[in-house]
Amino acid sequence: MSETADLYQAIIMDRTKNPRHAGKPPHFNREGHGDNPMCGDRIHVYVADDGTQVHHESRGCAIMIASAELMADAVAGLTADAIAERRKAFEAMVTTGTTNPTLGDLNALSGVSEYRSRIRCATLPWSALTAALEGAK
Amino acid sequence: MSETADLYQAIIMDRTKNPRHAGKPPHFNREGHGDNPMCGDRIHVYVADDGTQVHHESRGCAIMIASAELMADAVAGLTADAIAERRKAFEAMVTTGTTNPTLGDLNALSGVSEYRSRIRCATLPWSALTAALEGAK
Amino acid sequence: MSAALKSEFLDVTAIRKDFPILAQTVHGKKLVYLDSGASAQKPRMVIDAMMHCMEAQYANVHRGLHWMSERTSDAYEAVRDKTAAFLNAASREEIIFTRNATESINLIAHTYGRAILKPGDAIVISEMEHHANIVPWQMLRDSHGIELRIAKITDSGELDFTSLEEKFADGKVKLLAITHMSNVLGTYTPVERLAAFAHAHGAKILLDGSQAVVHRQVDLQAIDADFYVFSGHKLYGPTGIGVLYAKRELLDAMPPFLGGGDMIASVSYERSTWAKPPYRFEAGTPAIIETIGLGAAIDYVLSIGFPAIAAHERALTDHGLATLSKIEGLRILGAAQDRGGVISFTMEGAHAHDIATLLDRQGIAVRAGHHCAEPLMGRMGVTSTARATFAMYTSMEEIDALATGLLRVKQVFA
Amino acid sequence: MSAALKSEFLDVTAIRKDFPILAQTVHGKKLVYLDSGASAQKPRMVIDAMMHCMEAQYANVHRGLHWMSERTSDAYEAVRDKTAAFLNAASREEIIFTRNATESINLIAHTYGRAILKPGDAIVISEMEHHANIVPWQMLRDSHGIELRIAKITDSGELDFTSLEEKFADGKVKLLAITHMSNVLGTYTPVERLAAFAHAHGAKILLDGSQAVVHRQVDLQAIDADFYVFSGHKLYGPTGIGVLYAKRELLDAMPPFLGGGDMIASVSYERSTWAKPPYRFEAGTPAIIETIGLGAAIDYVLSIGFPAIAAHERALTDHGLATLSKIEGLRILGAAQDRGGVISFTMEGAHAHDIATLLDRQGIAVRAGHHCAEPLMGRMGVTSTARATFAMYTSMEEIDALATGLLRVKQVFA
Ligand SMILES: Cc1ncc(COP(=O)(O)O)c(C=O)c1O
Ligand SMILES: Cc1ncc(COP(=O)(O)O)c(C=O)c1O
Repeated sequence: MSETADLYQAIIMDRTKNPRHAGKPPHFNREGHGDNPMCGDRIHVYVADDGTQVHHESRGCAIMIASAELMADAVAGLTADAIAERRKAFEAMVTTGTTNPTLGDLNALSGVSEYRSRIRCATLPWSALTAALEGAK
Repeated sequence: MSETADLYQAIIMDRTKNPRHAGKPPHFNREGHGDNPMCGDRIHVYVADDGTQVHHESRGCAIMIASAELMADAVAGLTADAIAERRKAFEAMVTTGTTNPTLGDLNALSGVSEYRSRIRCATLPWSALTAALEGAK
Repeated sequence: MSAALKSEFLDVTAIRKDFPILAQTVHGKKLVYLDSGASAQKPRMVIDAMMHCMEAQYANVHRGLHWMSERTSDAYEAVRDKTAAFLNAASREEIIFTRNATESINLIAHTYGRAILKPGDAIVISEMEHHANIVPWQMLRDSHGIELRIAKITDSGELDFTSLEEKFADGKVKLLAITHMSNVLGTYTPVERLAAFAHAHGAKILLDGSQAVVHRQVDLQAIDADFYVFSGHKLYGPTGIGVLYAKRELLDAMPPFLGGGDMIASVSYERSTWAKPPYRFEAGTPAIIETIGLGAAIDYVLSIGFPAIAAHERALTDHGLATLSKIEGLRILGAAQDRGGVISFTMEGAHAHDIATLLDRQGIAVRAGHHCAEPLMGRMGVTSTARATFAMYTSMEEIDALATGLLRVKQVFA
Repeated sequence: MSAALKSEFLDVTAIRKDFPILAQTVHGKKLVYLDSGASAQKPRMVIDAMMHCMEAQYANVHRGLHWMSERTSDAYEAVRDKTAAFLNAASREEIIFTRNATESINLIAHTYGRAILKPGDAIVISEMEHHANIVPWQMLRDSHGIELRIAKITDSGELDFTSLEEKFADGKVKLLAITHMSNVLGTYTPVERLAAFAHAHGAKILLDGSQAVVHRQVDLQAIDADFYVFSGHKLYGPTGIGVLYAKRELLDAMPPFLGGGDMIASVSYERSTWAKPPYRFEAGTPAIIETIGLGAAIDYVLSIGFPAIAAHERALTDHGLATLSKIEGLRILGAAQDRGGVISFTMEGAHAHDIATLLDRQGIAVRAGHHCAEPLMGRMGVTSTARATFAMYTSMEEIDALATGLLRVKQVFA
């Protein structure tokens, strides 16, 4: 089904079906929430501060879940500043569709740029993560 | 100015400029009011019962004033029932544009049928007269 | 591909030619537009009527004495007659033009709701309402002390009359506000019975006809509806125009909604007086061009005829339900006895968003989300669904295309 | 006939070709449309944009994930950007789409008026307001205990600043709601000065831009306006679409107006939460096709350019005032220093209705009546007037035709 290859790449389907960071972890320092009122999707993000480990509880589409998974991979061990920077680069990439070598696997989501209303699915985990990092401990 | 002859016939212009029934009479038994909110025009009709003599105080266009004048001519001495009938015939005539021999001079107003928003100008005096006749003495 | 474009009831090929947009392609595929329940496409006749208005016969209405204004007023008011006849209202004065069904319901909540209903009165809605028939009543509840009660639906998506009777038991209910056809489940409600029920309990009935009016003949006098609302854009007409029907005696008692030109009898700083219905409820310059477009849409629908439209859509729905229910892992919401061409579904392992995007890639437009009926999603145990909706121009082939498309989605998510 | 179709500022002949309706005849005479102040005619570009939407790119907005819906949402939202730029608003979120200026003002009265203003607060309007800027405040006064004060105008039709200061003296005034250009007198109000005045007195300012926005560049940040409203149909756009601008901080604090789809963040029976501005104020399916038409109208106006439009209309107005004031027995209302192309007049012995009808017979469309400004009629000592209004497509010849037509009216009524 070639017409979907651009968006639903193997890595996205794999991480949606076999998430590695899903579920509430036994131990965490911060948490944050994201909602998409258009469809009722939601994500709750848990952050363990020591070396930034991210977990998520998600109810949403493949794009959102894969994005949460790839985000968790991508921010592991980063500082808050580095995460903020990565988020900016990620949002630019999914909006423009231009992949960015520094983003690694996250580039698998570049196809959403063609689906304006799906961009929000891809960025929702990052909003929730930001909420977690900005919220009180 | 031939293009106006149909509506502004000589009799209309004459009765507008030289009304015979204008002003509050010294003696009357009933009165009634008519308003056209679209333009702020208004007419107040006074009826002396004995033989139905109609006077009017009008603030309005040539069509309304001429219509009030011709109405006063046309209903002089008639019973309330006869007036109601005449009103019906008049309204049919100004709506359809088909003159009606029984209406005499009132037929001069048949041209308003072509100006839908002016029909109200021609019928307003009749509404005020009806209000007067239907109101309490 | 099955049955092709022929239908026993309609010449679908000919009808499709009347809708220019149906010839478009999307992602290089033929457009298969199965989102008419959100908004229908427009036939040439509607487009032409609006163009003609703008090119040859336009001016503001009601306030002008000149030819263009009088003719435009005539054309505008003729649509009021046409709409009254279309719904079999008792009189043209019972038809008020609004922006859409949403504004129509809000108008009732603001006027009838605030001036006639009293704090302590109750309003009943059902579990299968669109947000447009929930939120205005919540706002009235919160500002005006009205109680809002929710009548349950059954698992098959029909109104639960036992629950309805319970809600009415204490005699406080003054208004039943309920959909005539669910935009998620396709359920038609038994409106004659509901009107009789409400009236027997001393309540008025408001019907949200947004979906129903598109698919079957509505006879408001036979139903004995007190209020009825719909949007032009779902009835193959333009956006920006909606309809509110209310019985004359109700309108007469209702204060105005918005203030401004055209809705007044006279204005002075101390006190203004209001025009009679329907004008009392149409403040400012109305949607003239769109009203004329709505008139053309009604003409178009009537030229095809509801018997044919309803029969064709019945066949489409039967075919759709049969075909889709064969797809393993696909769950169709609702199974009302009396249902129309709305099929909402979920698919095991695939989120509605992903279904919609993958179908779109194949040129197939379906909707995904909560369909402005969040509480109903909760009731049905889902958070969102994909939804295909049918119109008079929908063909059997398009339903087969949907089924094929869904099998491909299944492959991706297998 | 004078100056002909040439203008120093505009190619009127070319512009007229863009407006198909201007080629029409009325009663066998060339249409001379001098009623643009009530509603303007539509250029080809606007008609084409609406047609294109209906023929090639249409679906409901915001709620769809499919191609047609996304593209239509993009086109709809692009008009928000365009409108924000057109008015020089600080951000696109400050632009709310309504049906017309009337609804925009009512929206403010219902939300800002009921939720932010307190009983005992006062609102000031002027003696030259349209009913749309009177009646909503009367309704608010009567339902919410707000005081309504009327600032006087001078005999020449300008705002009387002494009166305005008096009205503000006790510090109770929280809102000044005033026209940016009178639809009867043609007067422009000094909006920068008024905004500074209102702000210095702790009040907000709402400007009714229905007339002004058509004729000159409006820079809302330079004016420092709090609220600004106008209608698409006077700006060469379609009916059914209006604009409300409000500063972001005000919108953020305002509760919603109408409830329904699109304006919510989440809905549950107990409690719903609202979307952020501008969506909080746009309930239900918006006027999609009309918004796209408005976008084309803005493009069209900008393609001609306000410097040229304003200069051309200035010349028309000068010529109109000079020509008409030569007619004996004709009285022109208002003589503001800063005035635009609106000339209201009375004629000795001839009622405004009769003037309009007699002119119509000659193909000339003017308006007659109180122009939805009954209190202003009283202030000027008249009950109704005839009114000619000019647009970018108005030619000098048409003004001469009006003068000739009026001389004929005079003959009839001599
Ligand atoms: C100054 C002014 N304000 C408000 C309005 C109301 O505009 P609309 O009828 O489009 O709401 C008009 C036009 O009629 C106007 O000229
Ligand atoms: C059942 C129902 N009610 C109300 C509405 C609201 O219609 P609109 O958005 O045109 O106001 C819709 C459509 O969205 C609907 O399907």
